[in-house]
This record gives sequence, C-alpha cells and structure tokens, in this order.
Amino acid sequence: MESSSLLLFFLAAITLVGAAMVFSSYIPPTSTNAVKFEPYECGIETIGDTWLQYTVGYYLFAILFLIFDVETIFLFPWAVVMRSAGMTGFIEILIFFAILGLGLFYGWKKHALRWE
Amino acid sequence: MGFNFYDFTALTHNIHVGLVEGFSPFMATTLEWVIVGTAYLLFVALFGLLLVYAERKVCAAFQQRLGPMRVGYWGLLQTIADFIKLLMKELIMPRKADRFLYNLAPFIVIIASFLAIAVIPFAPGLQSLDFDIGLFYLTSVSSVGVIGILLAGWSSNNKYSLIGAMRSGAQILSYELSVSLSLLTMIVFAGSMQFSTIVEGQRDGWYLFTGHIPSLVAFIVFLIAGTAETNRGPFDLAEAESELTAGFHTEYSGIKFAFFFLAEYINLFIISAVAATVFLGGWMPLHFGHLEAFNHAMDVIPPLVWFFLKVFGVIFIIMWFKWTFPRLRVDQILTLEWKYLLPINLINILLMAFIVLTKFHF
Amino acid sequence: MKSFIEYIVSIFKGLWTLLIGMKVTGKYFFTPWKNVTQQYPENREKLVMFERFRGEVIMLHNENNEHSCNGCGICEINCPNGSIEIISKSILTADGKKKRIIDQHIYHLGMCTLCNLCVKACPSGALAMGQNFEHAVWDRSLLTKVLNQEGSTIAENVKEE
Amino acid sequence: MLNEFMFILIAVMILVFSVLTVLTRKILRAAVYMLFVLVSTAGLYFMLSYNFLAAVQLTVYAGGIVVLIIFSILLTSHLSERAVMAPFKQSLFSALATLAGATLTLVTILRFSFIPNVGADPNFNITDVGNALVSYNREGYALPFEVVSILLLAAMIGSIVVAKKEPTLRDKEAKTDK
Amino acid sequence: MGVSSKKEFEKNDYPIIAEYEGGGIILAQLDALVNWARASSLWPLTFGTRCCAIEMMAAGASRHDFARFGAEVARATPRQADMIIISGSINYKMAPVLRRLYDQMADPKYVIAMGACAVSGGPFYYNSYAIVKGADHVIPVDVYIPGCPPRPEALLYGIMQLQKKIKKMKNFGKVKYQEAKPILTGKPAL
Amino acid sequence: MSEIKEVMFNSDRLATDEYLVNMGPQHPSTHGVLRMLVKLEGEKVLNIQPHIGYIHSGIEKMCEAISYPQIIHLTDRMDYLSAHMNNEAVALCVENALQVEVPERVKYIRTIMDELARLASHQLWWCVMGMDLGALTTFFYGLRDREMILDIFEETCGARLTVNYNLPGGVMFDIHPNFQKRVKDFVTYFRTKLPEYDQLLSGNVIFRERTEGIGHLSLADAIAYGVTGPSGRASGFSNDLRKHQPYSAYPLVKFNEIIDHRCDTLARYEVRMKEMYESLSIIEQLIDNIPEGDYAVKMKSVIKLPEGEFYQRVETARGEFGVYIVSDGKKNPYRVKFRSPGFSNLFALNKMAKGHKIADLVAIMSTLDLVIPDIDR
Amino acid sequence: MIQNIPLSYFLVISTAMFFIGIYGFLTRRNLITMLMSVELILNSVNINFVAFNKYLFPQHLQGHFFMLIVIAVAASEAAVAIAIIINIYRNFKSIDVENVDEMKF
Ligand code: SF4
Ligand code: SF4
Ligand code: SF4
Repeated sequence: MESSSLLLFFLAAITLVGAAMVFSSYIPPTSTNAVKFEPYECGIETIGDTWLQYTVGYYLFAILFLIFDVETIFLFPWAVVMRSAGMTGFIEILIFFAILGLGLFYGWKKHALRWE
Repeated sequence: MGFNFYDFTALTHNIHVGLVEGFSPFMATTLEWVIVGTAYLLFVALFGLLLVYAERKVCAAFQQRLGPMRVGYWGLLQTIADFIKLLMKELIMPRKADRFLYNLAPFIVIIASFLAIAVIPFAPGLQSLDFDIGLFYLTSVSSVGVIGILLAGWSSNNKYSLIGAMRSGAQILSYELSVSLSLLTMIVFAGSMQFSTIVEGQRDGWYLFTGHIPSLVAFIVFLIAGTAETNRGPFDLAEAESELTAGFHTEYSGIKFAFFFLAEYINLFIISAVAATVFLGGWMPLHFGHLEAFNHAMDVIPPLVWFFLKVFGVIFIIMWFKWTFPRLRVDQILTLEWKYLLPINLINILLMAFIVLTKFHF
Repeated sequence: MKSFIEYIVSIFKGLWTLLIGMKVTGKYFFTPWKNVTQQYPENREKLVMFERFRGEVIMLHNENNEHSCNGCGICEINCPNGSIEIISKSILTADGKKKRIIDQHIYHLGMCTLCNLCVKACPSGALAMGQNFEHAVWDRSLLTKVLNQEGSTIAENVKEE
Repeated sequence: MLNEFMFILIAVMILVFSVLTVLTRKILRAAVYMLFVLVSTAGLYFMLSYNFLAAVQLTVYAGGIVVLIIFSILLTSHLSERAVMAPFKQSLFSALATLAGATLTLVTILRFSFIPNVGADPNFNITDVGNALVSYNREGYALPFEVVSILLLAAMIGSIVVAKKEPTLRDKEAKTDK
Repeated sequence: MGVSSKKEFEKNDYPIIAEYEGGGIILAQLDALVNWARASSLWPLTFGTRCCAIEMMAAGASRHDFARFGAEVARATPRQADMIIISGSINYKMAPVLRRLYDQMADPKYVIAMGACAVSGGPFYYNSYAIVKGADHVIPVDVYIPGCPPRPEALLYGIMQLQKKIKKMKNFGKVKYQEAKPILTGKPAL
Repeated sequence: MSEIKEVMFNSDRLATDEYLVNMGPQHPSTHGVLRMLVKLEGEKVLNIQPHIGYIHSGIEKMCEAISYPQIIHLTDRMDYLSAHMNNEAVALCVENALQVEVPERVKYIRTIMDELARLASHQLWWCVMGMDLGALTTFFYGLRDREMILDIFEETCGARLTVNYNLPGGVMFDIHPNFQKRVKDFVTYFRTKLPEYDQLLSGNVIFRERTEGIGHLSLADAIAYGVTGPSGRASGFSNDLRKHQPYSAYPLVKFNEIIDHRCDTLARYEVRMKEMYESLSIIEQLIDNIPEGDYAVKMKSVIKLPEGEFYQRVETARGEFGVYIVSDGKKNPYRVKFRSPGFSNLFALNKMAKGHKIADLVAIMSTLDLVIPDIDR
Repeated sequence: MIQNIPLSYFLVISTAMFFIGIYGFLTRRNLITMLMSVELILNSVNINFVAFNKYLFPQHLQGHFFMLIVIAVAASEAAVAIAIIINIYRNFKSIDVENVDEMKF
C-alpha cells in the first residue's frame, strides 16, 4: 500500500515540525521591545520598502527550467526502455534532442542564458 | 523473528506478518505506521545531528583545528546541546510578515526531504517504499522544497531574505535539471528506475566502473549539481554570509531556523545516498566480475555498513568542496549550469544511449 | 570552432585548478597530528607565557610584605587614560615628622591598555607587568584593584619622594 | 476503511483549497493554496497507483508551474498587496453561472452509471509507459513524443522572444519623467 | 614561568543569581539540562568593531579554536545568535545600533564585553568625546574581560565564565528568565 | 527619519526597481563597523555611499591632551594591523623634530618589525579576502601562520597586537635573545606556505573568475583619489615610500616595488601576494646583521617639541600614513593630524564597484584591505 | 481502481474543481490569479482522464498520454503566459486586466 505509506511520511514530517514549533512557541522565554520585530538590516532601520521588484533576470531561468522539466518527464520513460528499444529509441531521442537543442542554442545566441 | 544483519527482509516481513496476525487490519496498519514513522523520525533527527557534528569535525580537520571538544567526550554531545538550545529559544515573528506563509515554509522544506528519504534503500529489506519510478519520484518530491525557500524569503519582509530566496530559487531550479539529467544517464544504463533493481544490477561491479566515461561524467555532474541543490558551498550564495548575512532565513530564529538547517543536512544525506546507490552500488558490496575470493571477502561486511560507508564517502567529498572553494557569483552559477552542465549532460545522455545501443559497456 | 575548443579546454583547466586546491586542504585533513590547536583550559598547567607578556600591572612585594612605591604619582601622570589613582595619606614618622606615604594605589584593570608606560616611568621600580590574563568577571567593580597589599609597608631602601 | 478515509481527506483538501485559491485576496497565498490542490491531486493519482503520473504531476505542477508562478508573483506583487476582486454584482453573476453549470454537469454525471471494467486491472509500470512511448505502431506514441518536443521548442523560443524584448518606448519614458 | 597568579582557577564563585528555591526536583533537573544546553552552545553574533575583533578572530582560528566550546557557528543575523561579543569601542553613533541589534536578538541572549573599550572605554576613557564609557551603559553585560586586547585565551576564559553564569540561571518554576537590567558599577562615567 | 529624507533627496529618485540596502554597521563583510548605503538595481550596484563615524573615537583631539609617548599608545589603536608602522611614524616625527639620531640597531629592529607587521597584516588580509569570497578555510591557514609572527611580537614587545614598542628615540625593550632564531624559522616556514596560498586561492578558477576584470581603477583615478599602498600600486601608481622616501633601514636593503598595470581586483590581490615575498627578502637581508648598540637613546623624561610644524610619512601595509604635528613648544602637541591610507582608499570604492554585482562589491572591498578605525579615527 | 470508491466521486471532484476554476477566471482581476484558475481547470481535466483510464480502460494507456500532453501544454502555456505577464508588468507597472486595456501599441 504505497500511497498510504506516503501519507505516513507526510504525517511524520508534520508531527516533527509541528510539535517542535508548538513546544517552542510556548515554553522558551520571550520578551518584547520596540524594535524586536522590525526587519533586521545590520542594525539600521530599513530604508524605503522592504519589498523589492527584483531583477527580471531570474524568471527567465524559471521558464527555461519549466520547459526542460517537461522534457525530462518524457525522457524518464524513454530511458527505462532504452535498452530494449534499441535503434528506434536512439533515433527518436536524437530527434527529440536535436529539436530541443535548437531551442537551447537559440537561447544561448539570444543571450537568454546570460544572467544580468 | 530471525535477525540477520545481512538481510533485513525477513525481519521487516516478520514484523509485518506479526502485526497483521495479531491485530485488526486497521490497528495493524496504524501500529506499523507508528513504528515506521518513529523509526524514520529518530533516524532523521539523530542522523541530522550526527551530520552536523561530522561537518564540524571535518571542517575542523581541514582547518587544522579540533572542532567541538568540550561538550561530552570529543564534543559528541555538541549538536544535542545545540538542538536543545534551539528548542528553548524564542521564536521571532517579524511584525509585517505574512504569518501563515512564514510558518508554513519550514514545513514544506521538511516535508519535501521526508518524502524523498522514504525511497532510499538502506540495506536489503530496509526500504519503506520501492516504487518502479523510484528515482523520478525522488527528484519530483525534492523539487517541492524550493517553494519553502521562496516562501520563507518572501514572507519575512526583509530585503536580504528576498534577495537570498530569489537567488537560491533560481539556483535550485536550475541545478535540479542537472540532477535529473545525470540520473537519467544512469537510468539509460541501468534500464530501470527502481532502486532495488538498480542496486541488484550492480552485483558484478558498480555502475561508476562499468559505465565507461559517461557514467564518470554523470557522477561528476551529479556531485556538482547535488552540492548546488543542497545550497552548500561553493554554491551557498543564498546564505552568503559576506553579502546577505543569512540569506532567506535571516529572520528565522530558534527551532524554525533549525529546521532549515536540518533540511539542508537531510538533503545532503539524500543526495549522497542517491549518489551512493546509483553510482556506487548502494548497499551492494564491492564486487569485481569473476574474482570469487575477493567478492566473498567483501560480502563479509554487512550491507548496512557498506551503504553508510559510501554515503559518508560522498558526504565527505561534498564537504571537501565546501571547505576548499570560494563561492561563485550568482551569474556564474547560472552560467555554469546552463552553459556547461546542461549541454554536457545532454551529450552525455546521447553517449550513454549509444554505448547501451552498441553494448560497448562492461 | 576555435572558441569551442577553448570552451572544452577551459572546462578541464578549471577542474584541474580545483583539484589542486583540494589537494592542499586534503593534505591537512589527512595529517591531523599536525594540528596546531592548543587546548586552553586543559593545558592550563603547562601554559607558559612569554616573559615580557603584559597581562596586568602588579606591584612587587617582597616576602616581608613590603613594596617600594613611595607614592610619587609619576605613574598616574604617565598613564594615558587615568587607570591609576594614587591616594596618599599623611602619617607621623617615628621622629615626629609628617610624611606623606601611599595609602592606596588604585588600579583600574578594566581601563588599562597594558601599555607599559607606568612601569617604565616609575622611578623606584615598584611596578611590574604580571602575566595573569584570566581576569574575566561578572561584575565590573571587581576590576578595580588596590595594588598595594593590605598591611604592606614601604621597603626601607626606597628613596624618599 | 483507510482508503475511504484517505480519499475523503484528499477530496476535502482539493475542494477546500481550490475554493480558497480563487477566493483569497493575498496572491501568494492563492499560489500556495493551489500548490496544495495540485499536491493533493498527485495524492489522488498515487491512490490510483498511477505512480508515474503522480510524480509527473508533482514535478511539473508543484515543482515547475507553481514555482514559476511564485517567481512571477515575487516579481510583480507586494507582500501586503491585496488582489482586487470583481465588483459584487459581477461576482454574484459569475457565481450563479458557475453554479448553474456545475449543477447541470453534476446531474448529468450522477445520472449516468459508469460500469467500471473490474475484471482487468493490470498494474502498469513504467516500462509499459516507456514502451508505448517509443513504439510507433497503433498503440505507440512516438509521434506525440516528437510533437511535444516541437511544442516545447515553440514555447521556449516564444518566451525568450517575449522576455528578451527591449523595454518599450513607454518604459523608457517612465524612466525619465518620473 | 607559568601563570604568575596563584589564584584559584575557579574564582568568581560568588552568588549573583539566587539559588534555586522551591519547585520540584524535576524542574531543577530540567533547568540543569536546559542550562547545560545553553551554556554548551553559545553562538556568537558576528560583531566586531576594533582591534579586539582581530583577537576574537584569532580565538576562533586554528591555534585557539573556540569551536571546542561549540561557539564557532558565528551567525550574521541576531535572530539566530545567542551571545554578542562586544569587541571594541562603542561610540555614541554606534550605541543605538548596538542596542537595536541586542533588542533584535531572540531570548535568551548574553553579552560579553571584551577588552578595555567595551568594559569602560579603555584607552578612550579619559579624553575622548565620542566613546561610550563602557558598553554596559547601552546593553546589560554579563561578563567583562579586561585587557587591551585580551589574549584569545582570556576570551576563552571569559566564555567559560559566561557558561558558569548561565548554569546558575533559573528558567522554570515561578521565576521566568528575565532580561537583566544594566548594572553600572565600577568607576563612574565622566 | 531625517536620514530617509536625506537619502530621498540625495538619490535622484526611488524608482520601483532601484532600492537601497544597508551594508553594515554590523555586517560580516565590512570587517568592522563601516556602513554602506548601497543603491542597487537587481543585483547591480548603482551607487555606494559610505557612512563613517560608527567607530570614531576622536583620537586626533585626544592627542592634544597627552604627551608624545602617550600618543604612540593611541596610534597603536588606529590601524591596529600596522600598529608598528603607525607608531614608527610618530616616533620618527618626534625624532626629526628634536633632531635626534637613533642608533643603527634601532633602525634595523624597526625595519624588521615593520616588515613582520606588514606580513601579518597581509596574511590577515589574505584570509579575510578568502573568507569574503566564501573560501572559509583560507581564514584558518592565514591566521595559523600569523600566530608565528604574533609570537615573535609577544616575545619581544610583550603584546600581540597593540605592541606599543616604539618610543621617541628608540624602542621600548631590546630584542629578545630568541628573536633572530624565531624570525629565521618563520621566514623559512613561511616560504613553504606561500606557494600553498597560491594553490589554494590564487590559482583557483572560481577565484580568478570572480576577480579578473572586476573593480577597475585607472591610474588617473588612483592618483585623483589618492589611493596609495598596494591598492594604488596595482593601478600602476608608483607610490612606495620605502623606495621614494626611505626611512629607518630601508635605504640599506634591496627590494622591488611591486607595480601592476592591470588595475583590477586580481592585480590588487597579486600585488599583495608578491609583496609578501619582498617582505620576506627584506627580513632575510637584515636579520643576520643587526648591529650591536643601544636600543634607545636617552630622552628627557618630559619630551617637548620645538615650536613648529612637523610631518612624517611611512608606508604601512595599507598605504601612505602621515603624521602632522603642530607644536607650540609645550609637552602636548597643539594639533595632530593623521593622514590615513584607508580613508582615501575607501572613497575610491564607489568608482570601482559601480556597475558590478553585490558579490563583487564584497570582493573589491576586501582587496582594498580596509581597517575601519584607520579610516575613522 | 480504489475499492469502495466509485468513478463518479472522481468526476464530482473534477467538476467542482473545474467550475471553481471558471469562477476564479471570471472574478479575478489579476493576470496571475487568472492564470492560476486556468491551471485549476486543466488539472480537473487531468483528473478525468486519469480516472477514466483507470476505471474504464485499465488495460490501455490513452489516459496516461493524454494527461502527459495536457501537462506539457499547460507548462508551455504557463511559461509563455508568465513571460507575457511580466512583460506587461514591466511596461505598465501593473498586472490588472483593467489597466491592460490600454495595450494599444
Ligand atoms: S608606583 Fe612608582 S611611580 Fe607610581 S606612585 Fe609608586 S613609586 Fe611613584
Ligand atoms: S599599563 Fe598603561 S594604561 Fe595601564 S596603568 Fe600603566 S600606564 Fe596606564
Ligand atoms: S580594548 Fe584595546 S584592543 Fe580592544 S578594541 Fe579597545 S583599544 Fe582595541
């Protein structure tokens, strides 16, 4: 019963974290003062908003990742049967990679792989 | 109930049968859950503590120091003291933080590592889940962990955290590709994703040795990508102390911080365990084709010991990386992945497929 | 093509330099007996300070509990940050003369920068640098010390002020 | 017993969190609720012992799409920012419309009795999936496999083109006169 | 020659914090456990201002290695640090920053004043217009380590004094851990 | 609050994607309490405003109230890594003013001590540089070797860091009998360790990637900002006072002034690494022929400088350090001004780091080798 | 198939999810949340595919592959959509549909 075992690990993790967090939020000493819950920034008040519209550079990698991730889900079943599939499998993957490699190459040439 | 240190199948089976016979089905399942859950919890907690201790000792040895010495014999109780202290430390909740997400983040990180650890085969019979898609399952559940990091960074309302979270988000995402692609190379070679089959397949020699150059390349790539995936140095720029103080967990204190810390070490264990299983034969003793005497001599060492020896070997190498190299810059990290590791990986898979095709392997 | 070859070469060169770095750290890892750590509280018995080490200012007393400070106050003047205060008192000597001698030689260890200027300046050589460094306390007031021990007197041969 | 329990748990989680996803005003929370929905769906697949699909669901949805969405939320929205909801009238109208649609569909579904194919319940494993993927006979999916690669290529090039676009004229204006 | 003073190594054993009164033996045991844990794992905040910071680094380096006390996990953020070693002078511009850092630390938190500057202003005691005359004017200090700079061993000794102090603290029972008030003793400020 | 306003006015505007981050006062990379207000766009540094004053202690003002030997105890605490050179500058200035000629032995001792202090400082710089770049082990190797120098200092001077060894007219004690042996041991030991430093860090591909071409400071800029010391020499600015205006025993030794024209972070790194070799060779040239003689000339117990203005500069590990004393003939100076190298070097940071990433800012800052109390006395 | 759980349960879940997604799509004003609603809709479709496959044609793999293709499409759609959304955000500093009306040029 594999799926129920998964629930088990789920529960184990939640118990561990939850119990420790509940324990830790009631037992240890606490104190408050005016600045304790302000954001920490090297001992100086933060200037301006703590929210940054952070560089766009990162999300392009997330997009590329997503696409390659989808690629891997097709590769996994392929990889398992590569031994038995023989030449067919090889040629298919060659085409698959060629097409995707094209995309990677395009991104490379377009400097999409360069973080700025 | 026979206890056999070389094969736990009988033991686990006996426990299962005993429970099923002795109790109603529901009770039996519950009891089994409690037993297995407790075992894993204990294992994770103790092994995490042990790893932290080992890391501190190993780094001390690299740096010609002694490391923790005064808490317990040779500092053995050091991490336990750390744990109790962290448990007894105040939890700070930044005022403007998003409470729900802020508290949720450690859960996600820990759950991801817990789900991943479920498929690791420790020894024959000591594996709770043996999916036919073992490796794929492992990469997929561990990919959820990054969400915890992103949430932690965003919800704590701190500039450093946000920068750190974005960095490590992009980094973990990118290197996940290399992890799965290098594992794919080995799946092509092994013809299976099931951990038990992979381990069995290495009875006559570990894949690292039998798989020619592609498996060596895959091993190196896996080590690099695995190091990056666990956010460890030289890829630790999410928590780059010299720039971002503590990165995404800057605002976390006490036990919540400890969970990020623990998750890092569980992930380290998982990565090393996978490397040990896929490339170094898991619990399979070192065998060479036809050297019967040698193989028998190797069989004397129990599989569990083999497994942990290999895991510690890989962990040691990863620690060695951390304590030797300078940190990479964020754009260099992404360049390394997208311009070096990814193309190498793709070509490597083709090479491996070709080798499998031509039966050019050992 | 050329850039492609460079690309390949750069991979191997990079890996090689990384290996060299790992060799250095590895060398130290596998020679743990060369560790340089001195375990402080454990090695306390054997711990030897260099003889010129400056740990604190002390006043030298001989076996008769006599010191040679005549209370001239030169050390107080020479101290750059006022760590020394001389409190003197008048006594009547045996021959009926009034004489000012040292009552308390107060020394603030918490402020002293261990610069050695007072020791160097003292005309009668009453002060010296002690080698104790274990001064940590819970309460700052304990760091203010009186250097002349209780009941100590001025040694005979010290020249008068 | 365990089965029912787990199924109900997962069903409740899916429904509750999908409702929360569309109702919450905090955008990042919506993404997190959606993550829960998707993970529960993966749990559903696990229950059906379609492990591969469950793992795919986790990899692509939870590990990929949600992360991407979170990334874009991090880029575009503020921590304390609240999503603007449609005016009440419009929400009411949409709610009624969806309710009507849902009722219609549910009635149709519940009135139809499916006869499950109980006899044959072979357990697929990944090898079968793989074999079907590489074979090009009638039961094979080699062609979709290659077509997917073209789809992915198109998506990749498309997003690179869009993302790498130079800042527009308006953007530059905004930079200078603000 | 060895360490000149013949003084007991175990000095400072005067009661500042009241002995455990009342409460069950279990609480006392728990207290001992928690105190042991806290004392054995003192993670410092990376904070150093002046020359003493260099000696603090030396204390962390291979020769002296305060990792032996479990104190090598220097945390850059006050949320995760247990103690703050004030190594160097604090001036009037820095004092609010120090206070803010201290305030932002999670309880329980400890402070070591390292070096003459942090104890009393040290070399800048007499004539300087800028330096706070002792860090305990800003935040409560647990252990004072004089010296300019104190040897790394002296810092280790100070850490041991702090450990001893922690082991005397009371956490359970009626009295909860309370933030210490600044004690101003010794030479008064100018 | 007022600070925020000031920033709002100073930075032309706060657009959505430009933001300000404080680095410091308490920040691991600033090696002290420097505060930098960094304006970033994404990870790109747009502007850096160093805010000093967090360690200001009024040393110059304090000097007006104390006597000359006591000043030395304060200069110890400015640039504590080159404490010995700082002290020597004051001592030389006073000696010049009084026209006292110190014995040869003193000159030799001072020069050897100078070079040892320079080595210790460069070692510390090296390990901190490695640590800033994330190679944590360098920190321990550097400090391990530095302990040997500190032992030498402690044996002879009595203290490890703030040695307070120079006095007007000489040094405080004669060298310890073990001194020469220890120094020679150290030189041979360190000559074997330096190549290891190179293998560990300098050759590393990650390190080179992170430093090459980063933080360019042209010769003109270096001169305009007054960037001296190794940082200036890496921009091709020949400014080694040991060559140009030799003092103590420097006229007697042969050594090269290391100049590099690449102007980037790697150049600054390599100049310092090569300077360590030069320092070793200087020490080797001097250590065997320390002449016999007094270790100090007898000075009056109260030193009074003649009326007038006196200036003396020396080369510390960070660059040119100058002491300017105005005396009105009393036992205290009328005014003292220090020209510290760190101050000028710091303000070139903005020029160098603009346009780079935050991580590069850290690297650039560590190659400048800043000691904050030196910047902000 | 799961014992004691009829197919219609799955269909009820997926229908509910589908219409929740529709509702979200209609009422949300924020492009990203609209995208999320679309993902919900696609996900509900997947559930149907899988459940039908399991209950009605357990010996075939059509459901599997339909789901895989849907996922691939969903991912590609999400990738391009996010790219467009961020581009819009960069140009308009807002991702509300109302404000995007002026996307004339
Ligand atoms: S210690 Fe020396 S200088 Fe000081 S008062 Fe006594 S005799 Fe005078
Ligand atoms: S050593 Fe220096 S600071 Fe200490 S008391 Fe003597 S003169 Fe004053
Ligand atoms: S006490 Fe002395 S060594 Fe320590 S910081 Fe102050 S001046 Fe420097």
